[in-house]
Amino acid sequence: MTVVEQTTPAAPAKQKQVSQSYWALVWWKFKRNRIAVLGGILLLSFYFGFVFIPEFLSPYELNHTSDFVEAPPTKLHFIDTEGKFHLQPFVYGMERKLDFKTRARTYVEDTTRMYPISLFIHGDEYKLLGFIPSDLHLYGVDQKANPEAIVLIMGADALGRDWFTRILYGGRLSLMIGLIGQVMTIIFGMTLGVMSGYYGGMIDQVIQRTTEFLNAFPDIPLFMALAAAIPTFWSPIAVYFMLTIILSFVRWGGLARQVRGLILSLREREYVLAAKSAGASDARIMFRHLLPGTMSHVIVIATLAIPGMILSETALSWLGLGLRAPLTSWGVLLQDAATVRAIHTTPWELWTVPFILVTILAYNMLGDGLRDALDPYGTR
Amino acid sequence: MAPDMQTQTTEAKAKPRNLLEVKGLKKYFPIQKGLLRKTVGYVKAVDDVNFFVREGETLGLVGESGCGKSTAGRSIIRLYEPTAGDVLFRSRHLGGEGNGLINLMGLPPDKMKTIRKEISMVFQDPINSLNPRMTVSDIVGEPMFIHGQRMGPETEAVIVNLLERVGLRPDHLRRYPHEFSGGQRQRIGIARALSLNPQLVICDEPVSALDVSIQAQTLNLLQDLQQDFNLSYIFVAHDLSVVQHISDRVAVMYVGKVAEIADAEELYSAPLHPYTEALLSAVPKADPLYKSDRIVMQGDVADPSNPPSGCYFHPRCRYAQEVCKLKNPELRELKPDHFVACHRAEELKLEGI
Amino acid sequence: MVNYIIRRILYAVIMIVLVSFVSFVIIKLPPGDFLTQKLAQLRARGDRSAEGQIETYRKRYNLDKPFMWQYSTWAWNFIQGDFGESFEYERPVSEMLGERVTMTIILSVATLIVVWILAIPLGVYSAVKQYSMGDQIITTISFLGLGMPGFLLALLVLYFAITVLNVEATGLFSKDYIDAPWSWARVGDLINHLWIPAFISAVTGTGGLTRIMRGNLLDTLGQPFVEAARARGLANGTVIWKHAVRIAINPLIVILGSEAIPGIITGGGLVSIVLNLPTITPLFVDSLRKLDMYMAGTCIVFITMLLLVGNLLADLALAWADPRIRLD
Amino acid sequence: MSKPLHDPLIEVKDLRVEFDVRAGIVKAVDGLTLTIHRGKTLGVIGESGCGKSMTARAILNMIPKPGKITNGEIIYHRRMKNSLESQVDDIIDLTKVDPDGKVIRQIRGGEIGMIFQEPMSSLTPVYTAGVHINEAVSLHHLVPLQKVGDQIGEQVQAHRKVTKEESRVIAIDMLRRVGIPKPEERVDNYPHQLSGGQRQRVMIAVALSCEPAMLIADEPTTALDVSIEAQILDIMRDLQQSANMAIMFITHNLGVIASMAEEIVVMYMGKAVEQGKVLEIFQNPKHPYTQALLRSIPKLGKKKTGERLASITGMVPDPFNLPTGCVFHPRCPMFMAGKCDKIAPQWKKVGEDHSVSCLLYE
Repeated sequence: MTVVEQTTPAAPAKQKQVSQSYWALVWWKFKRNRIAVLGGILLLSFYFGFVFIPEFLSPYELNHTSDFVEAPPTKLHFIDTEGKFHLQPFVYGMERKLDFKTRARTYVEDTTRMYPISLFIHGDEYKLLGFIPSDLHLYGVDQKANPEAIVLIMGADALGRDWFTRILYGGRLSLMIGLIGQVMTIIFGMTLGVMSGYYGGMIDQVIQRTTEFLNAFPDIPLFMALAAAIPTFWSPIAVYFMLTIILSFVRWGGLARQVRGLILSLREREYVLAAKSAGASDARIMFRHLLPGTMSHVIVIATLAIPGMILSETALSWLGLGLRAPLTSWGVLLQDAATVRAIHTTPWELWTVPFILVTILAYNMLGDGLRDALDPYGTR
Repeated sequence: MAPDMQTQTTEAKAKPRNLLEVKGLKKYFPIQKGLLRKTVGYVKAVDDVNFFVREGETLGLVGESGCGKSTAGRSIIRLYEPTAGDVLFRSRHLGGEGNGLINLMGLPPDKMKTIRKEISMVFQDPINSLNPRMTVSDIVGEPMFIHGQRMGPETEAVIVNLLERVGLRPDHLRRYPHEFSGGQRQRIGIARALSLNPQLVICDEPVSALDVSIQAQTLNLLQDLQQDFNLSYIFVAHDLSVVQHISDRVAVMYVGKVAEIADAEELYSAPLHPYTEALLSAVPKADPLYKSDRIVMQGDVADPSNPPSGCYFHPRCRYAQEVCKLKNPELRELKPDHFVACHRAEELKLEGI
Repeated sequence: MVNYIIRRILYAVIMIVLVSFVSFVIIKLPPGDFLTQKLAQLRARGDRSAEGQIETYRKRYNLDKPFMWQYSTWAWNFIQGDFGESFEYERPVSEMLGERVTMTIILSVATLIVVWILAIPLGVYSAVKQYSMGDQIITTISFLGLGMPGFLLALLVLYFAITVLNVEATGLFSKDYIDAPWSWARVGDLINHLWIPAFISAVTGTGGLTRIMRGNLLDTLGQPFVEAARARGLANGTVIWKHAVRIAINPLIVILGSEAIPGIITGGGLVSIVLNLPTITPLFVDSLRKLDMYMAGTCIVFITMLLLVGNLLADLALAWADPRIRLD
Repeated sequence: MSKPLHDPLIEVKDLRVEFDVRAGIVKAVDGLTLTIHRGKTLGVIGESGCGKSMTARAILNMIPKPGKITNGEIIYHRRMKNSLESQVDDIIDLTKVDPDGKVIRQIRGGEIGMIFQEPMSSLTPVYTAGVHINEAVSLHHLVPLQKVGDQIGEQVQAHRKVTKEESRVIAIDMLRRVGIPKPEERVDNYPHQLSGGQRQRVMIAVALSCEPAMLIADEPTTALDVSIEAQILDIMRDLQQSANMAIMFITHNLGVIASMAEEIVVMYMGKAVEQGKVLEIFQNPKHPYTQALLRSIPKLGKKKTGERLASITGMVPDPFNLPTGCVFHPRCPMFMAGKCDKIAPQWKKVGEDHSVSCLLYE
């Protein structure tokens, strides 16, 4: 604190010739935090890859079943049996063997058949972004030439579907539910929080009591109870939207309380009084002076809360209370993977876990960096 | 109406008319406790305050922390809705009844908004009083925007003019508050207060947070502007020497009440209230030769939520008698234009500076 | 103080009534109930007397009565210690929950102790040696812990135990001790199993708390009273522990009540499901799926009760730790 | 006592304190030299950011990160308090001692006390007034022998720890001495139960409980009301007289310094620009900055209507980008082109006990 005394006077004014707005300063500070930038880049690429172009990134279509039931990941080779090096990686053909005694399936490589893996290969047809027809895939083996070949970098599930493809497609729902849910939470939470803090009185009382009640409810059990109440016969999409609404419904209370607290303190700031003394309307004070003051806080809270949403979806679906089978989300994938039997027989299905972890880690890295850059508490 | 007013002003040059009269102003903040937020008492921040401001003059409002001087200033323009009292104001835009004064209390919002053009405020904290997300042009232009002027070259010209008037450069227009020093920020605040061409500016401790050298610059600026724009000031501060310097008349407040009001020179040289005397004596003088018998007031400033009986100052007053414990003294005009709230004002011989 | 506790308890009772009522409503929301599911099952098995059996059940569990009657009867009995009967297991709920409540409390308290014992020294070290090598390492690990949800870590631990250690790391007791009466040997067995969930919660819970402790302490170390204490000639350690940490810990107690305890109870619940631990949550999830109404209602009431008691204890602890806070 | 009453206690020589922050290096204190004598009050005056607080912290070797003392020495003429080997004197360079070591910790609080600007936040909120005093007393345990010496045999228990009861007696006694009413009750009060003035008194009681040879007061009354300020200043003066204590009084308030100090150092941008006896400086200021400072404050009771204050033009310079030559030259009314912006001024004696650092006098 004593350092501040030494450094503040008039220092910034002369140094920067170009005026910097608050957000420009934030960006400048944020850029310097490498971990946070890394988190941001990871998230951008995840969202771009999983939400917009999973069809292109995956070698197969989501429901491309095959005979290779519960096959382990196929190994990529660069060196063939004769010790020759290939720049282009290849896979061997796979042969299924059934041990009649133990009733266990095993797969062995047939080194006589070699299938090169190519980039930008034509395969299953799909519609990019829902309307651009295409059959281009980032990688894969040529299906037309070798229909019996398959590449499963993360193994296959009980229907012989490529697990990596399923993870890519599952990311779309899981990532979006966090984002949409959080946007709804912000809308609910901010509106009610601002009203509660600015108007006070009865409105404040009602909103306060409601948030207290939501707080008293243990949140995961509340999710579970609410999710369990979704009728089983609803269409998967309806279930998805219902779940998003539930997620944001349970979470808005906390945000509303924080926004209310901020508004209460901002309301007494002298610049708000100055606007008031100039005759500004309630709407102007709320939207021009109070809300922008809470934005940095809200952004930080929201960024750090999204992983919680994603996890809630994952946990609920994993428990069988959220999204259900025809839909593919990371939680649904976990349902298959997370049994003692599955860990014994198909451990590669746990590949879903690292994807979830990296997403959550990236959000935390980003959020932590944003907190420093936005400096919501105004300590610097 | 306008020419009529002008002739009046010239005639009454000897003694300008009252621009503002505050009568019985009270602001109580409720103290709430418990689950049901039951009101268990009040902080009587402003408790029956009376004073007036003449056209073109500066009234200093001085007192120690918690005496209600800032609350009084803010209650006048209803930033805090007063609990009771009247604030009469001579508006240029709205005609008043009888003596030309209009009561701001209970004025409907649209009319109050008009009044806000004529009374503006300058705040204490050079960091807190400017919205960090707005440029100087937005900040200074905001009052004009609120009152219906759209941003354009014309408005911008006005803003540039204002900035130059307070000693800032036109190229500061697009900058943000954090790029300025404390003194410059205070100038931005002053430019904002002048943007609607007000008659009365309430300055709420405008120099308390500034360094000595910057404080002098700001005080000089305020004085110049008063001349140029024919402004009246209510100058709220705790520094007695600053208040003396800038004020024509001074009101001393103690625990929500006015103890004494008089012409600045008279108040400082011949105070009538023991609190004024003690306060003046307590101020450290920037003169090592000055050795006086300091009157050291004992104890702390009374608690406005639980003030003592009778005269609030009696527990710390060295002249206190029985009557002071029992009766609350009225503010009365002992000499022309010299008001005091003390039972013993006539008999006491008090020393000024 | 006593007044405050009484008021808080009253408040908690109101909350529990509300929560239990709302959960009953929610359980009743989906079409059908436990019996319709059961009927479908019996029919599928080709049981001829299905309809009759269902009718008996309906009578036995008062499912033919109106909703309000069901709720108020259950609530009235609940107060007297009768939590109703589980449809699924056809046993009194109290019998099934008894030990699980104890286990939940033991597990939560154990988690809490582990997390605090780790997080506070780590946070203090991290703040005092800000930007040092140690701080960087702790920060990185905290991030990993923050990003690691308990149930996923539990899955990974399970995977590791199965594939590498070749043991099944589930449950809280070995087979021999599951239904055995309490004895020292059983306690030993419990402790032997407890370390896995304790490890998981240590990894997942410590990260966040360490970060918070670090931030709080950094704020506190900048406070004038810390400088004043140092100017009094106190040793560095005394300044940090007696003055700074003592203050920086108070917000942690607030978090304990508002976030940590709920996090441990519910997050620990998910871990319990993976590891098949005998706590309340697995039973609760199961009863929700099966629409086992009285069981689910009782579970949620117990979970809420644990939360509210935890909250109250945290508030009392805060009032004890911080003289500025007055409870009235 | 045979020892001289007013010999030098602290000599600061060419002290430099620098902060290495991201935007560059800030010279918080830049070549400061001053002497503090036993039993006397030295006033340090200057505007915010002039380095006066850093000087105080440097004396206690408590420069906050990322600052450090880069040059100079602070000579402390230590006089052991009445320990058994009481006549041992010692000369210590405070810049050289380990900032967390035993020596400096004995000096902090025990021999040099300090009070701060913020009475609101200088006391740890969870401990009572008594705890704060006890802490200091039990650390510097030689002190109680003076205080309770008449009750217990002084010789025998020279190094004995103070018991709890004794410590409490001392605490109550100290609170009484700084004028806190009902000290028996206040000793058990937490800081939030005390008013601002009372908290500052507790701080003074803590600082004085070990009878230090010197008290550093860093803007001790800035946050207080005038009536309370007057009380606190009175207490400090009384205590100084009774204990022959040196005071380093830091403030920006010229009024306070005029009534407290015997000698004054005027600081600007980390440098001392003028020093001397208080009367000299107030009546015959030499440096244009001091002159301007004195003219820029409104004087109580000397009002002429419409009078303008003499103000210092311009603003405090950017600490990363200090002016060349004399740091004050861009704001100086006596600026001499080609000289002030080129040559750094040296100290010049302009009277007995009065020197100035300005090219006008060279």
